[in-house]
Amino acid sequence: MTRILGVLGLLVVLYTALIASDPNAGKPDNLISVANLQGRYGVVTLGAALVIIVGGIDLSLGAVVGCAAVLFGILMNDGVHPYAAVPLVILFGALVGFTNGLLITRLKVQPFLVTLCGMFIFRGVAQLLAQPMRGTVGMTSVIEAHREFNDPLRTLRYLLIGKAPTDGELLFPAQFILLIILAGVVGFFLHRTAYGRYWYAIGHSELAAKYAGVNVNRQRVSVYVVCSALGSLGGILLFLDAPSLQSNNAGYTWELYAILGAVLGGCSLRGGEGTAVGMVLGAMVLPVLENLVNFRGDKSDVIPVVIGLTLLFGAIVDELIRQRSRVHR
Amino acid sequence: MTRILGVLGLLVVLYTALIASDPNAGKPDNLISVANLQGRYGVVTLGAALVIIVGGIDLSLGAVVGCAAVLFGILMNDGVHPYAAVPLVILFGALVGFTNGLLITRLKVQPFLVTLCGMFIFRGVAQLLAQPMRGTVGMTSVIEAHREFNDPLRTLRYLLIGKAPTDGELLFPAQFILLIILAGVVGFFLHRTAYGRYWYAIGHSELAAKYAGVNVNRQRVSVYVVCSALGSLGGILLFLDAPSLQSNNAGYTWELYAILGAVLGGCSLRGGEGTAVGMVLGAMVLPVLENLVNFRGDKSDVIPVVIGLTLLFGAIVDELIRQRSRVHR
Amino acid sequence: SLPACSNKSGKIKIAVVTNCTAEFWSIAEAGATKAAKEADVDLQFRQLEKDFDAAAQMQIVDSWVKQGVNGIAVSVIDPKNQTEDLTRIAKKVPLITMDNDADQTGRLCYIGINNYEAGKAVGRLVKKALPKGGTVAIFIGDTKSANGTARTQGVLDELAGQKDATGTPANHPVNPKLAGKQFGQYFLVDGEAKQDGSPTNASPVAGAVLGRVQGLPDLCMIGLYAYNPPAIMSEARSRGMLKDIKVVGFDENWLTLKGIADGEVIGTVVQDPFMYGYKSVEALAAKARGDDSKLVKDPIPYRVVTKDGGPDETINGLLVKFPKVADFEAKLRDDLKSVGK
Amino acid sequence: MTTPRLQVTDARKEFPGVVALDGVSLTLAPGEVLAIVGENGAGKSTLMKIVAGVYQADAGEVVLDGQPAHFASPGAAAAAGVILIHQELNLAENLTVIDNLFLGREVTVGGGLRVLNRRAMAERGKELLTRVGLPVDRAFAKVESLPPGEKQLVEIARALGTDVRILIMDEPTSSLTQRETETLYEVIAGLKAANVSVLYISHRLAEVKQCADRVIVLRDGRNAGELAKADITHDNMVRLMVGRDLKQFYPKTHKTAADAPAVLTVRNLLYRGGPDIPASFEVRAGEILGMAGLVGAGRTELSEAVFGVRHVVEGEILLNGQPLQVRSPADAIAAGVLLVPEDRRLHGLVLPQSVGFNLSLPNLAQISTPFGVARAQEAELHRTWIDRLRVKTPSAAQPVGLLSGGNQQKVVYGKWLARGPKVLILDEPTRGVDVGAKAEIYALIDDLVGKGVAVWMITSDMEELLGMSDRVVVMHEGKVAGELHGVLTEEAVMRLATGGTAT
Ligand SMILES: Nc1ncnc2c1ncn2[C@@H]1O[C@H](COP(=O)(O)OP(=O)(O)OP(=O)(O)O)[C@@H](O)[C@H]1O
Ligand SMILES: Nc1ncnc2c1ncn2[C@@H]1O[C@H](COP(=O)(O)OP(=O)(O)OP(=O)(O)O)[C@@H](O)[C@H]1O
Ligand SMILES: [Mg+2]
Ligand SMILES: [Mg+2]
Repeated sequence: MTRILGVLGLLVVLYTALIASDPNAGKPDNLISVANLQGRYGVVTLGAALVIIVGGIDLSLGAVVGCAAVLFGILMNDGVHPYAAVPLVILFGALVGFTNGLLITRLKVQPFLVTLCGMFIFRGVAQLLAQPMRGTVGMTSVIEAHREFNDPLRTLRYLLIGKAPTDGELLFPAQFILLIILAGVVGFFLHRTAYGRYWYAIGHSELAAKYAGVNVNRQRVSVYVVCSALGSLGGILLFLDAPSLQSNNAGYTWELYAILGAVLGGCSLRGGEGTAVGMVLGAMVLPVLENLVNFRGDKSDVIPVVIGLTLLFGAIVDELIRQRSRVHR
Repeated sequence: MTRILGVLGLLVVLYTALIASDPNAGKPDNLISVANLQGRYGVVTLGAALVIIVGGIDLSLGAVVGCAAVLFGILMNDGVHPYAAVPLVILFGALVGFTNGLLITRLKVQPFLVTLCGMFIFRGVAQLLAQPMRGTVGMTSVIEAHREFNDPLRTLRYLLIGKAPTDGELLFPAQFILLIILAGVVGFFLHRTAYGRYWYAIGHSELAAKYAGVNVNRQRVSVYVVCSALGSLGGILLFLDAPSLQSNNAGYTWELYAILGAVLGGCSLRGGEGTAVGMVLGAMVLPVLENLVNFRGDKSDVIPVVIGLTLLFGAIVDELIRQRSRVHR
Repeated sequence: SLPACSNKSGKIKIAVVTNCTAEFWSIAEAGATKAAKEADVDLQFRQLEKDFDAAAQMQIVDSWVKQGVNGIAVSVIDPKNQTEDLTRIAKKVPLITMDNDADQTGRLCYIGINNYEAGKAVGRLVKKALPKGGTVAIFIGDTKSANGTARTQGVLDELAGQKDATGTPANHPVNPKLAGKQFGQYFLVDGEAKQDGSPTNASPVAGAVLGRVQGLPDLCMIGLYAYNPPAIMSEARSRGMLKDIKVVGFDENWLTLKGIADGEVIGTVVQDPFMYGYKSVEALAAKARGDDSKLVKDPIPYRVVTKDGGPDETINGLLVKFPKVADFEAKLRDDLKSVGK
Repeated sequence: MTTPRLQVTDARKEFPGVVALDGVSLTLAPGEVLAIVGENGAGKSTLMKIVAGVYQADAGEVVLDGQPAHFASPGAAAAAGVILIHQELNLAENLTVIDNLFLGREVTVGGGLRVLNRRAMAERGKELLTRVGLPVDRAFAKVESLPPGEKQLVEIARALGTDVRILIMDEPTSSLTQRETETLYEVIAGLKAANVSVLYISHRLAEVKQCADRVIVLRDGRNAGELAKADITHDNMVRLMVGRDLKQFYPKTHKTAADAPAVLTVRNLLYRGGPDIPASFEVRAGEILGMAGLVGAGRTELSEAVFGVRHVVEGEILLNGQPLQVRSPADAIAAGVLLVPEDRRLHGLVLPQSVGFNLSLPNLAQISTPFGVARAQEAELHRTWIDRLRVKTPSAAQPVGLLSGGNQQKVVYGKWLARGPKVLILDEPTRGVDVGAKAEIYALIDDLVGKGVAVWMITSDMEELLGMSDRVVVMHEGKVAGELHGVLTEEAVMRLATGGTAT
């Protein structure tokens, strides 16, 4: 419980500040737009958080998001139907995770190193993929090339993003709903099934888990697969929501945002800690903070400072709450 | 020993490939230029590696490099003599490290989180500082504003970068020499003094160090101070070497490169491992690799893939060597 | 004290968003600030910190629409794919595109140069520097951006002397190990513009190319992003090659201007960021008061800055100015001083 | 009477949910060896940690040589000559033995630069190693490459290198064999002679009898009595500790049929990183096979090979006559071959997690449904094993790392017993376990063996070996040196363990 008090408080403060900043900020359409962004961040954060729980880290996640988004666009551009492209892209993500997992568990290369290399590689792969499109993919250009994808793509966007098929107006926070559903699934596995126990055990002590008969390598690989698959789903969402994407910066630094969300939500980078609820809350922080600086009309130059200090403040308060609760429980 | 065999082999391969790629690549001119870049990377890598040895991480390092570079320029622009600005900027770095260290040791916030926030904050501070200069600082503009700094700045550049005071021709790899000196100092502390023993002990088991009477917090803070001070020195070097710098991206992703260098050089992110020689070798990889792809005339789009795969290959070979040596000793 | 509240106080509010953070945009911001003062409107000028991220840009524009600003100017990142969103926005708020256009959106007007034509101007400078042909390399931050593509193609078309030039793959006549493409009399190293991705990486990329062409005759290095020419000069200087090469630039970086004054750079083709900012705000402020007369009808002409300047010329229907570097720099400093930058 | 070296009055310490110490007092004279005994969780370690500045008491007085002494850190205590050898090893395993011996008090030159005087440390270090009976060539080995027993000796050597006035040893012998223990007695005698006071905690009561001048007994965080030298007997100590007599310490009610079939057969086994001589032996249904050897004889490694941790290169493992492929512990566990590891904190338990989590971990498949782990069943499992093993914990939700050592060990048993073993490998089965709990564990083992389980018990505790084993295999330098049955004697075991031959 106390693990999420801090982030909960931070969110309350941020939302209060947001609503106070401008009469329009608290209106449903703005809150929906924030929630939608939170949903997308959240989906990726879930993946990052699971990897962190088993004591790993995934720096390639942002690049995978970008690469998946580009791949999604390119596949459809090459005539693959949107409904077929979605599972293909997720399969791509799963394969990436599988490779990461194998390198980490079989060849025993440090996760930080494997995934840092992955970050370069998949950023590059995205660029290579997008070469025929001059580095830019977007829904409009896909539809221009394949008129017949107009309806399915708009339906997909309606379902996954919540934007009106007609003019792209945001109607409901579909991405946030998706996040809640996925967090439910992740939470079920994490908190209710044997797998979750194994992940926590591995994160805290790989040796103890191994001696207790847990197939550590297999579990680790699965978690990396899930992580990258969620990342590629994030890429699909990014493609559907963004007007267009540049292959050399799509998903840039998302790995850091995702890790940040996970850590704010109570995951420890030492592994073995974290809850599904915390992940969702942690992922909600950055989008509302960004929306807040947009609404306050902060100068571009102060924005990073505001974001950095707010997060630091949140982290400190969170830690203090945790320490108090440890003493007084 | 075996900890550096892998990276040594990688370097040999890369240099061989470089020299084979183009008759001009092996000429002293080019090798000096590469060495100079390695020197700068190396200075920052030393800092990152020390923090990693005590079991921490510093993601704010790249932002500190950038912020220090900007601060250096702004100070001189405001009339501070270059010879006074150098220690002031390093003091700034030390203060950053001190704050990082206090937040990590006293308030017990996770290093990853503290320094990730620092990354935002110092990137923003750099932008705020550079606002009067419209976000851009450079040696030429400083000299334009203060003619009297012409000589000291050119002398400083000669000493630290190795560029001729007259026309800016690169004469010798001063940055690499600086790296060797600093690595010597770091190596001395790490391998020859009690402090180094404490850092290794803390990195492996904070509790063991504490029970042995080591003042863990003080040692940790010192290491963060050294790390950020080295980062700010890196910023000074960057300023002196670059034609001009943009406050929003100076030093960008250097934290990752520094961590990469440290890890390639044999530091484990679990803490408690690493040698000064390894750090130098690790930091040498990326600049020569970049020079190689540039000399090969690789297409821009494949460069990240080539870099990623090479690093991954190096990491795998390194790990295999290490495992073999473990079995056969 | 929050700027947003001033809306309620009745003051007109204009917002401008760029495509990245750069000194170029700080100059534009100065122009915008000046116009805002003159027109007595509130200005929110946002340099996009997530460079070339169209989604982040739309997020910002979106929150402005929700705040009820009275006019928005956007440097469009991807015209085609941003059209749907911008069309929707243009229906709600007066919208101007600047720097990079999206013409199917119902925007009120476009403020900017024609990048392809500006690229051709760069090509002409190269031809003037190396009339008998030679070896060229092009450096750019991003080969894929809309303005980058147009600029590069302009240069190449001018060198090749034909439209949509693709060049013929070739090896360098002097150093056959060097692969590239031939555009007319000009050999382009590697056959493509060299992309560095960010200013930090510009020097190593330029340095390596200089290293490869060292010793070849008739060299011209072309820097198409503002930070490229200084990086080229710095690397050439450190390799002792500055005297052996010609440099042609783009945009008004101070170091590029200094290079022109010192005779190290042939010339640079400049846009007019100060005007972009100024005219965007002027037009939107007027529009908010029901006055359409300030909307800009024609593309803003690019200018070619050289050491000695030259008389105005009409090229492809555009009146192009050829200012002297000293005059140009003085004017720019005045502009910036007028808003305390 | 001289001033006592140390006087603790009414020390009190409370942890969340647990009162660890509830007004404990003790005095310690100069040059005295005072043993502290008590059941697991009685508060022995906590008391010692208070004396040594690791914890601060909530209430009570600590007086050192007549001066109030409340140390803020272990460093401060060490400076005053109070050294604690922790129950759980606390070494920087990435450093060499020498580095660890001098960690925190390096011999340096160069003032504030603190340049290491490596020659001086090597010389001093080798002396210290000799004193505790470690070969001097260990000086430059990394600690992580040493077996637990040697690590423990390093900890002791570490303490000897200081200007120690009070040496506190919290279960120093838990992974030592007879021979190293003898060396330790000599060390203690030497300290006594130098007027150093020693506080000695052990669950091996024979040791206490051997070396203590006086014994104080703790029970449930209070003083439960004190025994003068003359009164130190096994029974007296046990009575004070448990509050009743303990009969039948080694129950051994099971009867092993002479022709019982072999359950586990190890045939010509070679494993990666192990000795070149293949190992062969078998464990029969319903018997306890004891395995003896000196520190580092290779018993743990052999068990790890059978359990699937170490890669088997040659030879075979048979379970009930069928070849068994073990590529990982998961394979062994699935086949019913379970291991209670020597190092419970590293291999046995996920320390930050709860008692319940650890009890469940290997048993989740049995209590899982398509809707996840069945909570009621899980709670039942926790209750059963906490009760049956009398694990002293506030609840199943308590992090297992906060339990006392012995109770942690019981949790390790619990997780395996809940599974139902075919072959149970016990590596130092009662390391750090109190007498009462030991008796309970022996009873448990006996009960299992009675039901036909084959138990392979690796132990360095001679009493336990002789008291519980039906048959003994002795290892020496990595190979099986011989087998003993019938009447087992200490002499016979030691002869084989030191390289002699069975007669
Ligand atoms: N840090 C802690 N937090 C919470 N409870 C603790 C902590 N340390 C010890 N305890 C509890 O305090 C009690 C006394 O523990 P202590 O370790 O002193 O026992 P002990 O006598 O040394 O036992 P053993 O013989 O098993 O080592 C136990 O119930 C234990 O669970
Ligand atoms: N992790 C390790 N790395 C290297 N050598 C090891 C390691 N563990 C044990 N050894 C060596 O292997 C040999 C056998 O050790 P093992 O722990 O199996 O002996 P043991 O009979 O169980 O002794 P103990 O009584 O100490 O448990 C020893 O010489 C030891 O030094
Ligand atoms: Mg204890
Ligand atoms: Mg053993």
